[in-house]
Amino acid sequence: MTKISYLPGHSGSPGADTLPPLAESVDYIGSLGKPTAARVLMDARDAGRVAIQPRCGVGGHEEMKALLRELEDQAQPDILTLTIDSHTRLKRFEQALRSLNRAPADLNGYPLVSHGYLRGRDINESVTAPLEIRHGSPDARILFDVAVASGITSFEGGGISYNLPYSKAVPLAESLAAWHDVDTVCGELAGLGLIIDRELFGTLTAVLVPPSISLAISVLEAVLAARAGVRCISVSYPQSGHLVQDVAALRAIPVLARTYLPPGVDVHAVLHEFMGVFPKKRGNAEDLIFYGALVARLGGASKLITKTYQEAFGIPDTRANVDGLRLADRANSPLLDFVKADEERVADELAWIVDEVADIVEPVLAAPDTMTAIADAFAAGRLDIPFSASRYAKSEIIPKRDAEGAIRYLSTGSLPFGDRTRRHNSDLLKGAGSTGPVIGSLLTGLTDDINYFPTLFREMKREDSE
Amino acid sequence: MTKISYLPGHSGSPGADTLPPLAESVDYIGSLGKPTAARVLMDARDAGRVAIQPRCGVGGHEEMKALLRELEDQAQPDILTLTIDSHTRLKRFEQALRSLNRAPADLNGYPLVSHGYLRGRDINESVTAPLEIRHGSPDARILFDVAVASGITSFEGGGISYNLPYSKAVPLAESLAAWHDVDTVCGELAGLGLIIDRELFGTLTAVLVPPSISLAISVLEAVLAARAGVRCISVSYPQSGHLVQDVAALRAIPVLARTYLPPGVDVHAVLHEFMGVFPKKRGNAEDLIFYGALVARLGGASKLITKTYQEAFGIPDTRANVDGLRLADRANSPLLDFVKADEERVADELAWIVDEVADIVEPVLAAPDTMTAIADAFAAGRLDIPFSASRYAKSEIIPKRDAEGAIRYLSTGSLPFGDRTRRHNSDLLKGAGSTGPVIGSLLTGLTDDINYFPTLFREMKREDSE
Amino acid sequence: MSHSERRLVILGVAASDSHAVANHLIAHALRGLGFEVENLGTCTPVEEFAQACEQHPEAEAVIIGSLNGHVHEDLRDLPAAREAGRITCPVIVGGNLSVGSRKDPRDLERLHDLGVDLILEDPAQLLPALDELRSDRTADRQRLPVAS
Amino acid sequence: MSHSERRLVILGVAASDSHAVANHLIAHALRGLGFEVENLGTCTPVEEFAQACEQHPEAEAVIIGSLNGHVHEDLRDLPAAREAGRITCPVIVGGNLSVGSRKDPRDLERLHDLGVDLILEDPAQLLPALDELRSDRTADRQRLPVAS
Ligand code: B12
Ligand code: B12
Repeated sequence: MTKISYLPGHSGSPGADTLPPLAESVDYIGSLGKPTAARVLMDARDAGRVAIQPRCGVGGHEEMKALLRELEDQAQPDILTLTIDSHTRLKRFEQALRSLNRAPADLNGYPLVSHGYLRGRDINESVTAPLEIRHGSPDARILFDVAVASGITSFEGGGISYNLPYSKAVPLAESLAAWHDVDTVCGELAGLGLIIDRELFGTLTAVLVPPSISLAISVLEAVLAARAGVRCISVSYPQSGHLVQDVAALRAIPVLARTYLPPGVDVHAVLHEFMGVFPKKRGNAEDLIFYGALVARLGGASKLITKTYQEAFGIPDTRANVDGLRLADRANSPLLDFVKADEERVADELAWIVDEVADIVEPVLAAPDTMTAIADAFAAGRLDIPFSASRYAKSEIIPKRDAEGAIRYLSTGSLPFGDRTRRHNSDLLKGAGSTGPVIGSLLTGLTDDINYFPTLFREMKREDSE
Repeated sequence: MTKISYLPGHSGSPGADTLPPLAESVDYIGSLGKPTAARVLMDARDAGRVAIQPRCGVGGHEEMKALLRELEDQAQPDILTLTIDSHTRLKRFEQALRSLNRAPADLNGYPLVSHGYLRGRDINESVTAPLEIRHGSPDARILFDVAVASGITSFEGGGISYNLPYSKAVPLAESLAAWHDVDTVCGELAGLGLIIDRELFGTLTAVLVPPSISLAISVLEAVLAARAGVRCISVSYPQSGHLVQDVAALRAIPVLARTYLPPGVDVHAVLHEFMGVFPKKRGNAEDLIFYGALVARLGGASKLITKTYQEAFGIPDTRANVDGLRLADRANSPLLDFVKADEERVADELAWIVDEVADIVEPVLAAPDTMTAIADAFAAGRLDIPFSASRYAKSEIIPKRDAEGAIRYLSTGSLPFGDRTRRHNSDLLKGAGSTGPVIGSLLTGLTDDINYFPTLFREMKREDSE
Repeated sequence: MSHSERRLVILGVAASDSHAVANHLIAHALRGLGFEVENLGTCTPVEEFAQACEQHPEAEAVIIGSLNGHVHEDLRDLPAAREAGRITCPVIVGGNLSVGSRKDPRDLERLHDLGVDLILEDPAQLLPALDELRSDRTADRQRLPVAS
Repeated sequence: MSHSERRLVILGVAASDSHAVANHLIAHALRGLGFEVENLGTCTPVEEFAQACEQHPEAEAVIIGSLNGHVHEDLRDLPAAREAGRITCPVIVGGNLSVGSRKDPRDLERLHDLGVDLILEDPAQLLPALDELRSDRTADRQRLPVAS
């Protein structure tokens, strides 16, 4: 890994040509006088509150600094984000640099590699909260090195979760190997006394992802990360929109961690506020934002990644981002202790989720080489995700919302589910007005499920009601 | 009443010299093409949502118009407010006019009488929501006439609730008579086909008002109003800050209406968001705003009057007012159906409240002349409020928060409570660490209770912990 | 302060203002400290303060609260009452001294211009302020403007 | 459209963009309408579209989705591919066509400048648009720019 870790910078990167040695970066982080992301997460969990974090990234350096400062000034998020642009994610550094030079506002994120680690440090020093890099890179090694050199203590992604939703033609073996390298450096850093928080992107393709798919893939990535030496793992889960299901899924995370991970690893549950099609009307979007935050609280999440009322339209402006953070933070109110989920139903749902995850992951973990087993399982459909961006997942499984809105499996594809699970899912879908996988109605049913919230808020009519 | 109804304008009022006949104003209101406040309240109740209304009033006419337009544009409140300045409330029209001419920004509300009804109509026409006049006038007759001529369909106040908290030396007999005149004109207007919503100011002195005091006084005012012909009565109740108590108090309103009012009167429960000492930190103030709105929903209120995060500092700017409205409206979210109060405790609390109210109001209603009986009862302390601004209430009762924060009676003064009620109150206070009415500790205890929310949010230390 | 000496203050809330709570508490607290408090309560015009001063020439101070933002208009007659020699003791004002949630220090200056001697934020400042005013007075035998 | 005639379109998502959902649904829907859909999926550079055109000279249109705001940079090579005669059929673009939540119509003009023929908002507009483009083509036997 040392070879990769100090890869010479790519052409055009103003500051990345020679990255400092790891130990220097560890010292630098110590000198910053701010907590690591891992520490912030631990403190939040101890205090029983949900740490709040925005999504945010713009192309220009000064613009990025101004954005973070304003977010911090106006909304005091616990952790800040550098969202990386789509070119950099796919190692299209040349395109990133061209946009940066010509029209930085055309970039949908901050091209950290192009800016280089000195600018990364400059950003780090201009805010008091620790930073996380949020991206979507099948191969994030260069980006990771620049991030560490920038003194950034949290890094999102994983060999499955940052491949399948984010690229078309990167074989899983490649992305798993690249992320193994990242995780190995995290292990080295832990040896040097610096714990990097590694968030796994359980959100996947974000749209109608069944909880057991999200959690199963996170379990596999977490096992790999822990083996490589990672000591702090955040398992993110995308809000489905169904209260009991979401609370159960979040609470399943510590249960799964106890089952599948060694004890020395600190695991946090993270909720990603609804990642699918957002309602357009501001009030409706805000209802959903608050609801998500409340779900995070009820599910015992350590952290919440927020959305904004502009979600349906495009990358939000700063003001909207501030408003989203503030609104979400209201769910941390001490006045809301009386708000409870239905504990019995949560326990029941949790048991089913844990069983489904076991069905999915245990055959893979039983194989001698986990990385190979993962790639093979995806090729065979024994692991799968809906709406894959990549050729390397089959997207055979068909999700469907039940009558109450929870996400179930209309078809379990080639997932290695037992009869019990299969029956449970089809029982649950009985009330959902599903006529089975007939092609036309399947599409309208799917579209309705995708547009669940705009429909719930009556911004749209159900297609199948026409 | 016709004499008073068309009182010649006072000196200096630009537009009020000759008010139009009632019938003309009724026609005018019909021509506005907007619903009355009474209709908006009915629709909200039918739709199961809480109508939202700001407090807002500034001195200048154009400034007032701009304020309302911006509130409507940004936050779409269901009903808008003209808050009247303190001079006008006390018929200090000369002082109001002087400030208006010299420094309108020095006024803490809109001096409608000084501006005159033509400007009132101009305001009415510039927004689509109906308007309410919110003030605090022991004798509101002139203001009411100008309001009706302005086409305003909701008018707050009452002979007790707009006297005792709002003036020092107006005998109750006078204010009751003045408000009888207002209510009588409402009856006339109902005869002409226009229902005026008459909101009673159950908030009273706002600080540590026991629910049964607030509701008892509203019952008495409501009985008088209904007798005078009022057909739509909003009973407002000030959030105490204790969930079960507040939900029970709001739900007691329809119960009390069925017991004490004739069936033809439409009665709405209205929550005034916490009216006491507000927390100073924005996030804490916002927590309280949202909590109040949730309480209104759980209590089945037809309407909520909002606060802003600037409450502790002064009259809010427009932006803060918009933010308060938007935040409160989130509690109307369809996603929060799962949030419930503890129904058993609410039912228990409600029964006690209704009993206490009965103890207080029934002796008064049994007397031959209700208005005289009210004035006599206040003189004797059989009716009472804490922290009276007026000499005509004894303020003998001493409120105290119990261990959970609900407002109880530490001393019931001369209220005609039975032993059962008295015992219940002292039982409830047993856990509250109260050492009985020793003067020094009484004051610190009271101060802690007044500063309940700043203390809860740790903006302040408890005085009695020093 | 020793319990033998008699100290009296005149307390009240400005003319257009009915906020009673702080007034109740301040009266209680000063009485607890041994003061005699002539509490005129809420909605008290300058004229009433002047009358109380005439009745109580021994008053150490007139203490006026104002919360509703109208203090300037409400104290409009203070210069006249001063000039006429009807209010000779120091005038202390406290509360929320302008309309709006952003405060401009010029609004406090305007109060000094009206003849207010001392502007306090916290009722806890009253006792030390009264003590200081009294020692100033005994020293100078005349009213001194005191900066806030 | 009669079921006998064969109609083929080339579909894909722009080079830096991995948003797959609309792409899946549009492919389904067009197939449901009887089209043959050569779906290149997400992250498809102009070069890949050009190759597909060469393989399928009968293609009625290239339909490109872009959600992530990068469409201009992602279609940067389109003019060259056009000039080289590698993409001759109409190019239709839809999705979220700039970064940010307030949209500037000039960003659509910039797309036309790159050689995009038609910009659509709603996938439901695809069928009528394809029909119209085809009748234009049969009429003129040449590609016409079509305003959006
Ligand atoms: C309770 C309350 C009421 C009650 C008062 C009941 C009663 N009779 O007492 C009711 C509901 C009736 C009411 C009415 C009005 N109120 Co009011 N009210 C409040 C509220 C919520 C709490 C005040 C209170 O009792 N606090 C507890 C006591 C102990 O503290 P305090 O009064 O804040 O005083 C502290 C200091 O100011 C200081 N202090 C006070 N007096 C003095 C005097 C001296 C000498 C000293 C040294 C210090 C001092 O010490 C106290 C302790 O720290 C405040 C907002 C808040 N603070 O949260 C608004 C507030 C004071 N009210 C306000 C207003 C404007 C009104 C109205 C004019 C209505 C309107 N336009 O909105 C009317 C007044 C009508 C009139 N004629 O005056 C504004 C003042 C605005 C401004 N200055 O810009 C406030 C700030 C609310 C707001 N944000 O708009 N109100
Ligand atoms: C799901 C989702 C994701 C998933 C995608 C999973 C996957 N592989 O498909 C994940 C989480 C991976 C993701 C990632 C990113 N996303 Co995204 N994502 C969304 C989200 C929430 C829903 C998109 C969706 O699936 N909708 C359902 C489908 C059916 O509808 P649609 O895609 O909106 O398309 C409609 C129209 O645009 C149109 N349409 C679409 N394509 C075409 C094509 C043609 C020819 C026609 C005619 C019409 C058309 O028809 C559809 C139906 O009306 C949207 C926000 C939203 N809408 O609520 C953001 C959004 C599209 N994403 C956005 C961004 C920026 C990203 C990222 C770059 C991360 C970032 N910087 O924030 C990465 C992309 C990385 C990359 N390399 O591209 C932005 C785009 C911003 C902008 N343009 O200003 C959005 C708007 C979110 C936001 N507000 O910031 N995303």
